[in-house]
Amino acid sequence: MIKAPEFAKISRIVPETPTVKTFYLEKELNGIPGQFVMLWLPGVDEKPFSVSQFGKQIAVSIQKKGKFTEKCFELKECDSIGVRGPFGKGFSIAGVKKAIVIGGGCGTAAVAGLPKMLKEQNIKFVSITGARTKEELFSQKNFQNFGELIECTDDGSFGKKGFVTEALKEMLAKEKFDCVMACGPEAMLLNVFKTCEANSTQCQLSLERFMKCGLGVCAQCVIDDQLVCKDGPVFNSEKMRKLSEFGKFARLKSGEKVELKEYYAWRQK
Amino acid sequence: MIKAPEFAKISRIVPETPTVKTFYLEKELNGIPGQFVMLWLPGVDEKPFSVSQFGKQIAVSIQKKGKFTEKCFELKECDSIGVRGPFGKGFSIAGVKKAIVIGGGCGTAAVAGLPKMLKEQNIKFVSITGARTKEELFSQKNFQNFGELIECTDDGSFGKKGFVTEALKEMLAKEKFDCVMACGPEAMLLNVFKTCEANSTQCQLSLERFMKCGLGVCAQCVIDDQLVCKDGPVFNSEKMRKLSEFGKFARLKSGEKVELKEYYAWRQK
Amino acid sequence: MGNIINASLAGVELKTPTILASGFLGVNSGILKRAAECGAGAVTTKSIGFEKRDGHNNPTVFELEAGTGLINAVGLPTPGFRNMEEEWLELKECKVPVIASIFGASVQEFVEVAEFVAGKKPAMIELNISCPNSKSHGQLFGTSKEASFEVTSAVKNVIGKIPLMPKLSPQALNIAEIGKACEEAGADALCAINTLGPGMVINIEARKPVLHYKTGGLSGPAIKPIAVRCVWQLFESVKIPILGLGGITNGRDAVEIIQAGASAVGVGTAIHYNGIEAFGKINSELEDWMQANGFSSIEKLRGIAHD
Amino acid sequence: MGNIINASLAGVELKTPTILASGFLGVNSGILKRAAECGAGAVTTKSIGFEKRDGHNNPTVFELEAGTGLINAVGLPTPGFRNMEEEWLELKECKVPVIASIFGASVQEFVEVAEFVAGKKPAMIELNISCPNSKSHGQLFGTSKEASFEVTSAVKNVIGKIPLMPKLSPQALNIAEIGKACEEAGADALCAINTLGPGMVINIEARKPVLHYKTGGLSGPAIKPIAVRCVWQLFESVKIPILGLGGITNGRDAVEIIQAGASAVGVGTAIHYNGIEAFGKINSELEDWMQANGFSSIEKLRGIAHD
Ligand SMILES: Cc1cc2nc3c(=O)[nH]c(=O)nc-3n(C[C@H](O)[C@H](O)[C@H](O)COP(=O)(O)OP(=O)(O)OC[C@H]3O[C@@H](n4cnc5c(N)ncnc54)[C@H](O)[C@@H]3O)c2cc1C
Ligand SMILES: Cc1cc2nc3c(=O)[nH]c(=O)nc-3n(C[C@H](O)[C@H](O)[C@H](O)COP(=O)(O)OP(=O)(O)OC[C@H]3O[C@@H](n4cnc5c(N)ncnc54)[C@H](O)[C@@H]3O)c2cc1C
Ligand SMILES: Cc1cc2nc3c(=O)[nH]c(=O)nc-3n(C[C@H](O)[C@H](O)[C@H](O)COP(=O)(O)O)c2cc1C
Ligand SMILES: Cc1cc2nc3c(=O)[nH]c(=O)nc-3n(C[C@H](O)[C@H](O)[C@H](O)COP(=O)(O)O)c2cc1C
Ligand code: FES
Ligand code: FES
Repeated sequence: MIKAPEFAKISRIVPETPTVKTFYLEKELNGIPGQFVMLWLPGVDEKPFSVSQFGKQIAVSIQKKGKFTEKCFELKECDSIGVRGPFGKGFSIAGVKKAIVIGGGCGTAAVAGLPKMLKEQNIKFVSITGARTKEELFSQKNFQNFGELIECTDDGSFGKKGFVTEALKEMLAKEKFDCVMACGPEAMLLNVFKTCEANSTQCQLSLERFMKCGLGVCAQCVIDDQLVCKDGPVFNSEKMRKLSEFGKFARLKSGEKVELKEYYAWRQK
Repeated sequence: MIKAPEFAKISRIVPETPTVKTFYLEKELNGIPGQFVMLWLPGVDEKPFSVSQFGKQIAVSIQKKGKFTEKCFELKECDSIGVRGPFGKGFSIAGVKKAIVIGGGCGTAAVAGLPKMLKEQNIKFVSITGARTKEELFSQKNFQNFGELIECTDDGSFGKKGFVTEALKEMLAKEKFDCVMACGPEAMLLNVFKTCEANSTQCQLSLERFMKCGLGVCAQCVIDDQLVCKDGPVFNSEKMRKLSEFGKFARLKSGEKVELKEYYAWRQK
Repeated sequence: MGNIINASLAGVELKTPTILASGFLGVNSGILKRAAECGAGAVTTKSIGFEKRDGHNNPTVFELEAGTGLINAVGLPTPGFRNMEEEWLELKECKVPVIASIFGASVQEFVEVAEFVAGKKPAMIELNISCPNSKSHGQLFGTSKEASFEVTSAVKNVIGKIPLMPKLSPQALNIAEIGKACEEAGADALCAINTLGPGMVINIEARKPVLHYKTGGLSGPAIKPIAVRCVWQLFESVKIPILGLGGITNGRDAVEIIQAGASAVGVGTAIHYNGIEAFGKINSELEDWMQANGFSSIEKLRGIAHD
Repeated sequence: MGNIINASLAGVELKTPTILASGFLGVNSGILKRAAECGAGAVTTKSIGFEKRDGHNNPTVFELEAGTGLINAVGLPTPGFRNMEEEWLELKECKVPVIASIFGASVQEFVEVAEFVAGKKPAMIELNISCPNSKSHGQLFGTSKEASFEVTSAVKNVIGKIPLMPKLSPQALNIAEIGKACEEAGADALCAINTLGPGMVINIEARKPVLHYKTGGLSGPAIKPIAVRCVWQLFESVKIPILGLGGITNGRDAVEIIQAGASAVGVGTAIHYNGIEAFGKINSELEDWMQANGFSSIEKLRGIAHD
């Protein structure tokens, strides 16, 4: 665990899609898929990113979408970036025997470490990743190296056409699974959650909220009475059922609660 | 190691001589004979005392001689007293095969833990304790239970008549010893040191100075360039030879360096 | 039937003496209620300000490597006092007293926020006149006798019967005098202390201060001795009750600050170390200690180190 | 032949930038020389006062359980400035610069002590205007701009060419202004910081403050963020060099406070943790870091976190 941000050298940068790059950082850290680190660019900001690979080096996949991530994209190999963490609760494999792993968009990064772990624990699983279009699919090897991968694109430019949730529905209709583990845009997660509930299947969903401390003290990331940074970011079905704000509300930097639409509009600025 | 003073219950008080009592404190502490603790009476003062027994309980023998120790003598069983420590370097048995243990006056307390340790390590030894008169000898069992004890009194009221150093000289003349381990009034220690030097025998002497921190930071207890509380209180022959102030000077509470006589006169007040 | 750890602060009855410190968790009613369920005797909202503020960029809070606590410069983010209707409504259901913490950049702002907030009938209003992380708010007031007096009496004037508790800064050169000034101005209780400093941590590889705001207040175990001293000095100078906080992490810490003179105990950084369960832990350790040492009430324990 | 960790403070050349802090070890010449042999670039005497003082009763210093450092109220014991002839004679043989720290209860006392001490030709005189452990000495001066100015200029007047270095208090509400006032009064360097607080620790079983003086200053790792902030603010407000201290325990700490603006680094509480060998440890870690990061001199490292 790194408490105060430490500087880590970027040993490798792998472009994944036009808007996603994977950064390998020279920092030994151990953790569980679903946990995240705070990445710091001095003078700019500090934001949470899921770790797709722990160990002697760590890997994070960053999607370029705003001021912070644009600055990240300017970094080159041998540059350094601040890291602290890992924080939060990752995915739990307790009692899981047969799972579906789902990654949507840059949420794919948060589940990219799962296939290896599941395989090592002899847990059966199928993976589904989705993106708007072919070029935006990424991290295939993290999934294919350890099991079956179904890829979906909104426009049908690769793999299955349509949202990941359609693939999910089909699979749940055919076979029984213990647990669905997913990360992606909240609209997608809401759909995954509803699908699982309708099929009486447990799920673990990795949520996202604007974060400040990452430590569970400031409650910037609060959803109902849960702290996404500490109680989550991964929540199971039992907890999800109690989250009245999920899929509906989030908080701006001021702490003000607004509808998700307004939250995203603010993030876009 | 207790950093900030903790309160310890006095489980037993054993009167040893008209001016010495042994206090057993309910505090588990491990250490080496020669190490000391700081005992604290709230609102009064805090002073160093050698530990004559470590373990589940610790034992300290206190001689009534001033304001602080008078207050100690008012304590009853079940009262409590503050303790921190143990501090300093104790006696070393490295390489010692045959030793003489000497305790003079209340300095007997500082060496009272040695016989047990020496016996356990299969090191041969003879003990000598001394006091002005018969009633002032104490702690006999700590010595007799583990080996031979020669007792001396200045007035001959018990055991050998004369200073412990005479007994020491006789023994060194007869037999060869590796190491003399001693604690007592500085005048006695000076004599022990000279005797050992004359007989080419190593010694380890436990010194005493007025102490404040007990931690090696304030240098109140300094002798030349050595801190009695941290480098000592036990010093070996090599170090003793370099101490120009030993047997001559000590420091008052203000830090002022004065002759031992003046130091004792001040302590008496 | 009373319990030995029942407490009371300026007439506000508390089931337990541990109160959630402002700035911790107090963003919404959901998490405040959870703190109450976990054993908090009362909960304090994140300080509420005049206008909507985002606070500083990240990093805003992190743990010091030395294990001495947290450093933070969150920078008083707030939706603005008018913008929290829903939270107020939901807070009515909270099972423990809710303390509303407020701040302002001027006496006028303090007064307007206080008047509005008083209308929501919180159990108490806490005046944050001691935040070290904003240029124009906070510490400026809390380190001056005159300014502390002025803002306290101005706010007291507009909040009716709701008890008022200024929160003091450990940076004050004479906290006893500041406390006295607040008491004279009509304060019903005092809260001590806010974060210490500010301090600064530089990442030597980045060659830059880590906090985006550069400096930030210290909290946690490192500041406990300062908090205990402040409560001690206040206890000797004022008659109104004191909410003591700063590094209180376990039952022994609570006993210590109560012996120094606190009537109740604030809990903040302990939540980082022990989660929201920090309240239950402190409460039960406190109760155990009191039982083992023959104290039948917090009131009897309070201030005894002065005797 | 220079070494990359050579340093200089107001014209005083230092083989290493680590300076023994006042109050640690500096009671006699023997132990000061030992500190020099262990790597201290300069050594500071225990603060020397006007009249013989015993200081407070024990406990005067102990380590905080939380591992955050020491708390002390030694209370400025001193043989009195006239009473130290022998030490002065022996200090002439010291192989590193000797800084004489002095204190007084009035400007007049400061001046008399300074004038006498200047006659002994120390490398530098440190003005302790920031001790929190005595009612009439220290902090009182160091938290007021006017008083700091007055005592600094009065002393400067009587000590001739010997560089003068006031030691500042972290309790000052605006240390940058105090530093500026000292600079204007003729100070050649500034020392920051003295111990923090005061604080208090109560033993809850004894039901009493542990320090005999009740309150005491905090030192060690817990206060490092405050020290770094103070040095940072002074660096932005004055041109004279700064001796930075407060919790410096390893090479990285030294780099941090130098990046904040210190020209040299004081070492105190680290001696408790690592013995007198603390100097050598900090020096070699500092040198290693500088080498690994391409810094060829302390001067180049100084203040770079401000860029
Ligand atoms: C636990 C956790 C893990 C995360 N892991 C990753 C990760 O592995 N990789 C990664 O790229 N990001 C991840 N994020 C998001 C990341 O922390 C940043 O919030 C994100 O990268 C935006 O940063 P920015 O400053 O560049 O953009 P901002 O300026 O904050 O946002 C601008 C753009 O981002 C979009 N956007 C931002 N947040 C969201 C959102 N919540 N939902 C939909 N759109 C959004 C906006 O619509 C807009 O297009 C994670 C967040 C959390 C809480
Ligand atoms: C490492 C160490 C271990 C110690 N262990 C013990 C111990 O086990 N038992 C014990 O009783 N004391 C021990 N002492 C001494 C003890 O710490 C006190 O200094 C002593 O008990 C006096 O305390 P007081 O306040 O009662 O007397 P004070 O008021 O300090 O002294 C008054 C009387 O003590 C005599 N006295 C004090 N110090 C000395 C001295 N150094 N030499 C000769 N006479 C002196 C004076 O002559 C006078 O009679 C030890 C000291 C040190 C440094
Ligand atoms: C992240 C953080 C945010 C804080 N925000 C506020 C605040 O908004 N208002 C306030 O009065 N105090 C605030 N404080 C100070 C705390 O309420 C408390 O006084 C301080 O942290 C000391 O207590 P502790 O050591 O238990 O944390 C904040 C402290 C932290 C660490
Ligand atoms: C036991 C002790 C005694 C001190 N005595 C003095 C003193 O006499 N004069 C002084 O200027 N500072 C004194 N100080 C303060 C130190 O010189 C230093 O400023 C402070 O401890 C912070 O540095 P550190 O964290 O490295 O110890 C003392 C500190 C301690 C702990
Ligand atoms: S980001 Fe602070 S509590 Fe989650
Ligand atoms: S008593 Fe302080 S150094 Fe020995």
